[in-house]
Amino acid sequence: MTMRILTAVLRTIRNSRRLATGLVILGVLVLLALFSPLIAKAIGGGQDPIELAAYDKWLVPGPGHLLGTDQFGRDVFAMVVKALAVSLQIGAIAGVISTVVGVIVAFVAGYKGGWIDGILSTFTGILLVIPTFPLLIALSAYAKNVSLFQVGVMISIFAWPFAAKTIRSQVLSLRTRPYVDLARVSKARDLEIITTELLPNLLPFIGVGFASSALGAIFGLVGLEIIGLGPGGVIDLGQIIYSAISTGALTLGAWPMFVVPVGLLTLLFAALNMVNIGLEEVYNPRLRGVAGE
Amino acid sequence: SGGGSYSDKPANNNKPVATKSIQIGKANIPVPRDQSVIVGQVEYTVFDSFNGMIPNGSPSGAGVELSTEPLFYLSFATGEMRPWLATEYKYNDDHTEVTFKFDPKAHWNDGQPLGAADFKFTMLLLRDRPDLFGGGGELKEFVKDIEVPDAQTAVVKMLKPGPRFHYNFISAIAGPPLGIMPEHIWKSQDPTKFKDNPPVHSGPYKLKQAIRNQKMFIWEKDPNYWNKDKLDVKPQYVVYQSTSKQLDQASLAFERAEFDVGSVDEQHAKQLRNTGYPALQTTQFHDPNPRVLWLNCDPSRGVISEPKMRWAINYCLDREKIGKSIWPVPVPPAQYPWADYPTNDKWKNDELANKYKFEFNPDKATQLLDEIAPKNAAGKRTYKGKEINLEIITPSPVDGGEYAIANVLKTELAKVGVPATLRSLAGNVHDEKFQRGQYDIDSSWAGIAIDPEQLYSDWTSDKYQPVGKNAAGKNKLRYRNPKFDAISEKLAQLDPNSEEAKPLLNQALEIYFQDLPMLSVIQTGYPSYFNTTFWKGWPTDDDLYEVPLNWWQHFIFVLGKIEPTGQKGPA
Amino acid sequence: MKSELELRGVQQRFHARGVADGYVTAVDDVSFSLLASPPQIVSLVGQSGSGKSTIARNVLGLQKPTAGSVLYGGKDIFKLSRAEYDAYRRDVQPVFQDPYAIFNPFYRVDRALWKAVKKFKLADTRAAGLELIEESLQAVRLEPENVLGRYPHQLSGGQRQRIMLARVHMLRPSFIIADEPVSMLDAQVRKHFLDILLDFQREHGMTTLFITHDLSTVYYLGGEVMVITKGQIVERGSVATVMHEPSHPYTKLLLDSIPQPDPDQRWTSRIQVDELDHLDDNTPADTTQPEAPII
Amino acid sequence: MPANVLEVKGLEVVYSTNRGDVQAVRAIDLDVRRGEILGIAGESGSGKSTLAVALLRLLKAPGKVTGGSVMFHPAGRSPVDLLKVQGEELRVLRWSALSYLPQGSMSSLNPVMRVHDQFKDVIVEHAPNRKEAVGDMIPRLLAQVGLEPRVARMYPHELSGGMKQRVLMAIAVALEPDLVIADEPTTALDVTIQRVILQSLADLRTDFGVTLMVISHDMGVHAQLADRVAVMYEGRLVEVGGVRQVFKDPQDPYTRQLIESIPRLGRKAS
Amino acid sequence: MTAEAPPAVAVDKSQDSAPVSGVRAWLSRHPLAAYALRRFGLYLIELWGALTIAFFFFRLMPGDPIQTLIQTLQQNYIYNAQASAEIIARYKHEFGLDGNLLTQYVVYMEKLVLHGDLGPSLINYPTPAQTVILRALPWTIGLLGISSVLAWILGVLIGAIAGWRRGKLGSAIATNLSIALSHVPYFFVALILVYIFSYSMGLLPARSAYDSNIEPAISLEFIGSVLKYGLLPGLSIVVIGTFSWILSTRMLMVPILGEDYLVYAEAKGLKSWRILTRYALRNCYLPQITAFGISLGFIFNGNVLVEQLFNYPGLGTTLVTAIQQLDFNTILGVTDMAIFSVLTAVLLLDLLLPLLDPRVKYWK
Ligand SMILES: Nc1ncnc2c1ncn2[C@@H]1O[C@H](COP(=O)(O)OP(=O)(O)OP(=O)(O)O)[C@@H](O)[C@H]1O
Ligand SMILES: Nc1ncnc2c1ncn2[C@@H]1O[C@H](COP(=O)(O)OP(=O)(O)OP(=O)(O)O)[C@@H](O)[C@H]1O
Ligand SMILES: [Mg+2]
Ligand SMILES: [Mg+2]
Repeated sequence: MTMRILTAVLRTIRNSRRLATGLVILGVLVLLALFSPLIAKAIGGGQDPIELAAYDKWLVPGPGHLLGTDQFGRDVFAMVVKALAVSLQIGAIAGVISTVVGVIVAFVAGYKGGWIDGILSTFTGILLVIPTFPLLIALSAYAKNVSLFQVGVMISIFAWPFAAKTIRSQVLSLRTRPYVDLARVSKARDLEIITTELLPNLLPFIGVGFASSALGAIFGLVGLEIIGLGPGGVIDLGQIIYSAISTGALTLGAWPMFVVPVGLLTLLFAALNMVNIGLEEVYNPRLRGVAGE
Repeated sequence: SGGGSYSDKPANNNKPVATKSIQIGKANIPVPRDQSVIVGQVEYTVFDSFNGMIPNGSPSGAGVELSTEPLFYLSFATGEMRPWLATEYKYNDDHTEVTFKFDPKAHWNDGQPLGAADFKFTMLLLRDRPDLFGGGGELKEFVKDIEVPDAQTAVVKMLKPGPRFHYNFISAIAGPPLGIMPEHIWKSQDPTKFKDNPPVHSGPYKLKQAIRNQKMFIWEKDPNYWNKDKLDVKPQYVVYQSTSKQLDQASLAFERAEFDVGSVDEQHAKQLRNTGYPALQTTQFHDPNPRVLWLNCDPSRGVISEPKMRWAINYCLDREKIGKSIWPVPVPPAQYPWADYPTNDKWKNDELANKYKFEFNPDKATQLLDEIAPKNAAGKRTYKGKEINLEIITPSPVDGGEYAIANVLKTELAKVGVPATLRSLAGNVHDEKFQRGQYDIDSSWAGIAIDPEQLYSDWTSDKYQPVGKNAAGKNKLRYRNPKFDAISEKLAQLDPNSEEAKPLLNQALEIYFQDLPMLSVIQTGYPSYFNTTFWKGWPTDDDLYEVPLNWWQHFIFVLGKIEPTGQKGPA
Repeated sequence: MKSELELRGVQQRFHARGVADGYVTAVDDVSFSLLASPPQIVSLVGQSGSGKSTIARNVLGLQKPTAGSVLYGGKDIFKLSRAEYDAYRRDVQPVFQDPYAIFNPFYRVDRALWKAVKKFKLADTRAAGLELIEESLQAVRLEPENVLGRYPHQLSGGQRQRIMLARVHMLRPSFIIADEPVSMLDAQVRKHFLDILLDFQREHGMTTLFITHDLSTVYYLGGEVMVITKGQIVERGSVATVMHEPSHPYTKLLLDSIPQPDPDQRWTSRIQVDELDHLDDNTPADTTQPEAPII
Repeated sequence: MPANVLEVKGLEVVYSTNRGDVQAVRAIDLDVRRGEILGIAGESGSGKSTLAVALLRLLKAPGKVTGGSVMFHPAGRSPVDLLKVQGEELRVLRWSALSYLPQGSMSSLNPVMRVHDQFKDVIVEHAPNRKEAVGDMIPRLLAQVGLEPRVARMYPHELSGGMKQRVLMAIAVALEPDLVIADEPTTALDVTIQRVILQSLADLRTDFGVTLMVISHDMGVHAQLADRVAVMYEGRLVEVGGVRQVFKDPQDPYTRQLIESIPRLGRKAS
Repeated sequence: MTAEAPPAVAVDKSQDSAPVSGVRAWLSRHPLAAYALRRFGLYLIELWGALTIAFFFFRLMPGDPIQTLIQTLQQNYIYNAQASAEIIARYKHEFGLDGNLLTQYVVYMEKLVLHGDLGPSLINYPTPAQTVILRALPWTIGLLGISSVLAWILGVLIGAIAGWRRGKLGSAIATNLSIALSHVPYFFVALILVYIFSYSMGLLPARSAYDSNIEPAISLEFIGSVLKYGLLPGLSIVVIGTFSWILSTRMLMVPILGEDYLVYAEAKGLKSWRILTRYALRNCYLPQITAFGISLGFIFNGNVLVEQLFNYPGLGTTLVTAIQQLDFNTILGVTDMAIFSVLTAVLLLDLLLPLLDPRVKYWK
């Protein structure tokens, strides 16, 4: 099964340049994030380069500090690299949780149908229209000391209905496919049909759901931080950008503090978007060969 | 490393190196620019109400300060106490009676006389209406009755000795705790509903206009001001306006002389100075609140309730570094929990300060920690068998100074084996936790005190509340020490300047140093920024004729001293 | 008794708002039975939308009829015990209409065969299973090496349909329910396919319910035929009788409409158009609405 | 007026795929005579549709015409090579001279436009002088294919497959083109409706004198409708001849095989 | 048509030809009315559900909000007096926080439904929250409404063209830009615009909503000023909004391109522009209308920071202020408002779409 998925993945990648590009960019970003502790160490040379007052403040970029230092004398390059890791983490956490919940709800609702579907769909519909920002605040007030993970969970609470909604409509259309009937006359059980027949075909939609939840979470985090309810002790890309904005770093000439994290985020979005579009191209035969630019 | 700091050299290449002339921008105000002082301020939410007795019933920092007056002004800069609405106060010998004399010239800005009757009306209203802000409380505790023998004399009869009762009417930094209200206006009103708009106050300015959508208040000079002889303010208008949320935008507005006061931050100010901007004047202002760490003394919080732990934390504080690199401007370290104004010097005791020397010394911290919180097999410090972990909170945003202080401490604590979590909490979320004692260390500021006993009186056992219950603005430290209680109680009955008070104050200070319920970290320097394009004569470091020197109530004295430069506003 | 599949007064209605009484009746009081022995081929013909596929789904237990019952060995198939259900599943197997959608595009085509082997415990070892599969593929005249390991989109429609046949060949059910198995195939492949079905009947004793709208294939297969229109069976009998002496006007119309592949037998009469026009029936209107993306 | 509407010479079409090029149409020579119904037969994948779209210049990537010429002789205009005309010239030629009857039962009509507007489109575009007459033209054209005037006000999804196909037929002849190319006009329809459509197609020729090129894999259709039949096999034209000749006396072995393999009533499996 | 079989009971009923009740018969004869009725019922359920969830979310906040609130306010005024029991009791009542949760809920809903009353605001006590919100609403609708609509129109148009002319350079640029930028938050762009147009060039104001020299009135001068001040914040929403609509429209457009009716339109010899607008675009803008309705909700969410950045006196700024002061009635009010407007918009669209798009079945 895993082998098969792997080969299927490879096959799809081969079929779309956009998908491949997206994955490569994503891969590079993840690698950068994975090695961030090492990079920070190398920059600091024994000292923690993002400790407050590690260096003089507002140093211009130079050989010692590739991107200069910020208003607290932290090395911006080290900050950015570490922040990238945090942003990726929150995206991954929220993406995974909301996708998993969304997929489960979507499958239960879409496959079972009837009143279960009625209730679940109405509930998802309700959650969808509640603006999340105020509720996030209420929620973060609950948690005593929010960790990155908890923030991820909180954001997911409001993100899953999106995934659930799109995937449910797909399940509805897929469950009447002849191959589902074939599975049924081959004595497959509901759960088996869901996991082996429907799930793989929904990968692109799940991928889209994952990507948008992940992006949502990365920005949700910025929002929380701006109102002071972010997770303690970590810096993420949004926070650096926000800090660059509020200190007016751009006019001070400290452009790397703004441009580099914005660039990284944009790259991340672009990569995720490319993966999404690529997946859709590959899976949607109508788009195949048509969508390519 | 590096090629120096950004603001060392002109950062914006499209700008000339030294601007000798100022590009005057068009300020967004509806009154003549050259007759106005424009003060850059933060956010306002209330524009149509000036009733301070209900929640958000009145805007703050919006210039209301220019139209309200205390009975007395106290300048921290000079130590001078200026009688204002009142000409004097006088206690009887056992401090159970205090007499206020009002200035016979005083009248409200609607022309009605201002005097003892208004005073009595206000005090009794607040004493008897505990559902009003400022109501109940001190007044209920102290005021038995108020006699008004003549229109200018009010005699407060007290239930118990109250040598500090007049503090309630002094404007020291902010407004006085209790202001007085015109009886003829309020008598017939429901104080929980009345908006008092436009406000009938006294003061050199009257409200001209409050523009909600512009977040702007325009105050106009009152031609009939009662105290014109003593104070003749120069600007015809004072405009309080929200500035841009981005510092670069805000400082650009300053650079274009769209603001006279505020609206620039230190980093951008530095840049302006370096580019030769001629109209920026920076004056240092010490906040009367030093930055402090509140330490929770409640035993249920574990190791933090140990004085030795608090000393260990003290040894982990690198005050020099914080003062030099963390705070936006260089500031001195603090040892006393009050500001380093000359006025306050009389409360100091160098002998004690030397005995309990504050120094950055992680080794000493380690020693103390090993005594009370030895490491367990896993190498973690434990207290009473439990691994320790401190919870640090702060109301400051993550890019704020107090957060940074806490962050530095957290790093140092980690080095001596004390893990800690640090969270910045928004306004009320913070206050909730703080009041309920759900924290170990809170990085914020001390309260303003005219004398130390004002601080101490909040820290006594009778104000103690267990963790989880709201300490209601008092003993948030959850500090309990019977010896300290006794001294504080005696001090409360005494004039702080009296001879008897002196030894008691020293005793209290020594207990404070031993137990360290609150750790002063640095004296807080806030630079104030003035633009000299339209107005000159602002307070300077050399001639600091007034504190606080910008938008607070004392600002009227600044407005009385400045002069127009003759610069005309843009068309 | 076990070897009988019987429909008794089967009725299937669907919600359809917009229709006068809120329902369409796709299958209306249909009764017939299929016998396992002697093996037979029973065809069900009717135009599009007449309810053929719905009957197939009822028989296969994929859709519970709203009234009436489908009996297998005398018992309602929706009330079978576990063991009986297993037997029923084993004995009644489909060949579906659309060779393109019958395979899950995500998997190789072998999976459909392997799944049958595993679920119905046709073989104990992998090798035995593979042998079985190859044998069945050969039986439907497919080269195993041309098929195994391929993805559905790499095979032609005819090949795919034949894999479904191979599956049936492997399972050897008593009943094959074949819903328009040849409508998408071209003439040659179609003939080929029909021959295999006939083989199955003859050599493996399978009974087939053959559903089609194409009378010429019915004719080719022979056996029994039922003509259905608007959910009702209007005529039944042996192919020869029905084809040569149709009694119901609808059957006659159907027969008349087949274009004879002979230029000398061109139609001479015209048929009236309005008798065929129904504004609201057949051609399932395409409901495929692209899902609005969420921004 | 030349006797041939269309003269195809050496037409070649290639689809490039990632597994190499597919020669879908190979060196086809074919004449279409004015006023005839020419049937194109052949099994699935033999290149019938490719030929049609190439002639109509609707070939999309990865398909490419790699050779040949297609001379088109519209009445009252000078002959053109259909493979060479471009842009505006091609656009003008379309519909007024060369129209198309797609296998449209499902999806060739714009689902969000009323039938009326889809008629009007072509008329406004190609015969602006007849704009005023649209109101009369449409019911007349619809009646021609046996539809009531109210059909004009309907949306495609309100029509049955057979009705849609007839609407398409009416649109195809709206401007009395020289040649109509019909690709599998009846494949998705029921036999009964198919018969009606075939009748109407024959009527079109009688009433409008258009030349029809009808593509179908159903030999029965050709037998019923065509004057001449061309048989394709693997992209080649293996036989062209009068309908009777092709059916009764097929020359090419493939044609013979094709005709033999048709299951037909009256010939049971042995 | 739905896939499930009707319950057996229903079948039996119609079989013994018992007279169907009048209303049901009428409804089955008027499917549009039946649909509208059902849809409206669902709307009410969703509205109620969403309002209820929002209410309980806020009320289940830990601690005692009113106590904290008063405490904070007192500190603001440097009143050192202890919050008296009277103050607390008084404001608990004022803010609808006395009694158990269920009573609070009933009281809240009753006031909301019967009087449209959201309770007093805190940021501007004792002004009712609805007044505070309504005061800010016109600005938000003006700024965000107009720019969102503009973004939608531009995005759908450009997206359609980008899909239509796929393979061309311009289309590739638009597509790839959209891919990169469609998820960038508005305020990033706002910042850059401010930096360029306001900071560097000094062309446009970056603060407030109109020139304070001008009295608000229906005058050309005032409107001009509002437009000038709204240009930068509006533009930042338009830019990013457009990108994301481009992307989604293009995604809808591309599969349409393969549709037979487009090939047919081409064969008809129609002009390219006509095919694009009358054939392709008309088939893909309808789902985008629904999407727009749903996206309305995010106006309340996502653009908060833009308003904040420009000190714009709209709902976003109000929301942030309310959040900072934990003004629950106002936060909840804004939330309720967002819920109400999104649900209503979607309801209206659902009722209107069957009229606009002949394909949409109203019994979907
Ligand atoms: N799941 C369903 N929901 C609602 N209506 C249905 C459903 N399935 C079938 N129908 C309706 O029932 C009727 C019979 O459909 P069925 O698919 O059985 O016809 P058919 O004879 O198989 O047609 P075809 O030859 O086109 O396959 C049609 O009117 C159809 O629209
Ligand atoms: N887009 C394409 N890419 C690659 N090959 C194609 C493409 N379209 C058609 N072909 C190939 O070209 C050949 C001819 O296809 P065409 O569609 O013309 O056949 P046809 O005779 O119309 O068949 P049918 O009767 O099935 O419609 C086939 O082998 C087909 O696989
Ligand atoms: Mg069917
Ligand atoms: Mg074809």
